[in-house]
Amino acid sequence: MVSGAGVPSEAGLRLAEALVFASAEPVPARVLAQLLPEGDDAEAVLAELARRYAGRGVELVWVGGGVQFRTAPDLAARLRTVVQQPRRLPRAAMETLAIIAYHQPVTRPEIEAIRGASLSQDTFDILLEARLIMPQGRKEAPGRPTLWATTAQFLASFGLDSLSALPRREDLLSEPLPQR
Amino acid sequence: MVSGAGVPSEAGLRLAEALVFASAEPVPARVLAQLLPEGDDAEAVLAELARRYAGRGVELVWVGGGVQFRTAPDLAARLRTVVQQPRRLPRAAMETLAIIAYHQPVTRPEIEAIRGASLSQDTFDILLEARLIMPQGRKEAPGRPTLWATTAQFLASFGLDSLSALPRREDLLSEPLPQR
Amino acid sequence: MSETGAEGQLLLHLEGFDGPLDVLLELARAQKLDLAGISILALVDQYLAVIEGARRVRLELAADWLVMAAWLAWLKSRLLLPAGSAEAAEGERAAEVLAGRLAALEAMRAAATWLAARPLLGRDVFARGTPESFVAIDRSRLRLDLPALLGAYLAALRRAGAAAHYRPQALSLWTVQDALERLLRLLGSLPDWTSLERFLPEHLARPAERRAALASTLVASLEMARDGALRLRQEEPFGPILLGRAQDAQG
Repeated sequence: MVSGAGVPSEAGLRLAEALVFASAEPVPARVLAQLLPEGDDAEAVLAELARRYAGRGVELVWVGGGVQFRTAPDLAARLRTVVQQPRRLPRAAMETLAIIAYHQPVTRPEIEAIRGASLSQDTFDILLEARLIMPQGRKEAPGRPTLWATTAQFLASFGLDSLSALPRREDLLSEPLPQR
Repeated sequence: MVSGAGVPSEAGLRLAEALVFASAEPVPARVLAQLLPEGDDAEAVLAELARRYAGRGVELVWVGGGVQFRTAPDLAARLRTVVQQPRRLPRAAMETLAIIAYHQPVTRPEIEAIRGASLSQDTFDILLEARLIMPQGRKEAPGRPTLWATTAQFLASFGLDSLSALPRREDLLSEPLPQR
Repeated sequence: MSETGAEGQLLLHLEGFDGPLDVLLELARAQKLDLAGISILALVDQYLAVIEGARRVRLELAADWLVMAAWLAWLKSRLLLPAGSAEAAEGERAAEVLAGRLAALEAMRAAATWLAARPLLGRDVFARGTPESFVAIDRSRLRLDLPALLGAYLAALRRAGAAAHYRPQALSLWTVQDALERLLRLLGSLPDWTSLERFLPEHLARPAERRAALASTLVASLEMARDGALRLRQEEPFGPILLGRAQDAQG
């Protein structure tokens, strides 16, 4: 199991194990060599250590010019814990969603007119990907533009029973808006 | 070697080994329990793992309510030459830390009363920087002084499973007085 | 009682002490290993001797050393009184408090020593140098809440309202020409002396549109009456206006 350098001593193996474990960086054989007891060959010690750890939950691997302990790759999936960190909608997307919710079914030019700003495709795509809006027929007008409406997913996401659960526009506007 | 819970499976041992190895913090048994295969008892798995690592370069220890792998204490001197080490705590800081550990939660004036000396800001800063102490509310007394307590880092640093692992005050005094 | 030599030594070391209690503890240790057995009276004498010695060398001794010296002098005076008096009992209690404080500090010093003797993480024992994290952050979900939605709606309306220019809405009103055509078409098909309202177009939702149509129809009927195309009658002021066919048409 070990080359001509002889069988590594248990003391050498313990030291190598501790050193590799505690090091922040991969440990090159020459660094280990400085610590090992007289007569122990660093390469041989590491080879024997790797052999002892083979098949275990943690394995000794050669990376970046040194050795490091790594958890066995087949266990990664079982150890993984997923932390949900939901992101917020960008402001433009939230405004667009609100306008669609209150004015549906509504065309894109109408949304732009209400927001007083043009609508980027990105903003639209975010809402589509999140399945918050959907096309709902076409308007009988020149060019027959697509009408947009909110989805069942929209109601679920905001905890609404139905669209009528949205506060009425009049209740929302405590102050009169500038006339359009 | 194992209690009535049955012999831990090799799969369970590998998983526990990988989990504890990978974690930066001590792993509580209940966290391991969620990952283990059906029929494996977390305590039994950890006990067997500790048995297998006993006497090796890396050992399994119970600290801060969980288990952690640590290098064997007898290797300290040789590892220190390679692994960076923090500076020693001055005597005043060590005494202050002991007072906080035994009297927590405790105010600064109370610490000063026990030591019979004022507490320098330096001493306090050293303990705070090392994350060994933390504020824990305020005392319902005139001026509402801040109460201080030890941290999980304190338990981890000194290898204590919990505060109850500290020797009882009576036992401390019955031992011969240490020389200063 | 401290010898001159010992006193000198202590004096030299005064700098290294963290306060009077620290010195008292050191003096107590020199007496006995067991704090319970020390003589408080002897301790007081030793402390006072140390302070006296220190003051001979350095006058600017820190206040807390002197406060402790004064208190100990008071304690000594009480301890020397014959037992049984109230003052003597007071002294006994104060001596007990002092012994208790010394024991408490001694315990904490022992605790510090106990802690210091333990293998310290990062100095004597080392944790894994390269911990691995198996925590995956999933940011695919959206954080959606109603207040944000409503806030966004209001923000959009306000911004758009501020930017919009005033543009009067074009109303499609019933013109006199429309009314003339409708009167001509309906006049023959309706009974004689029919109310003016009956000649208004249907489906006029807005009051403004209804009023405009009424006015246009009245103007058109006056126009036609002047031409002799129809007759108008009103029974009373503000009563219904009735339209009749022209007399020649009646035959």
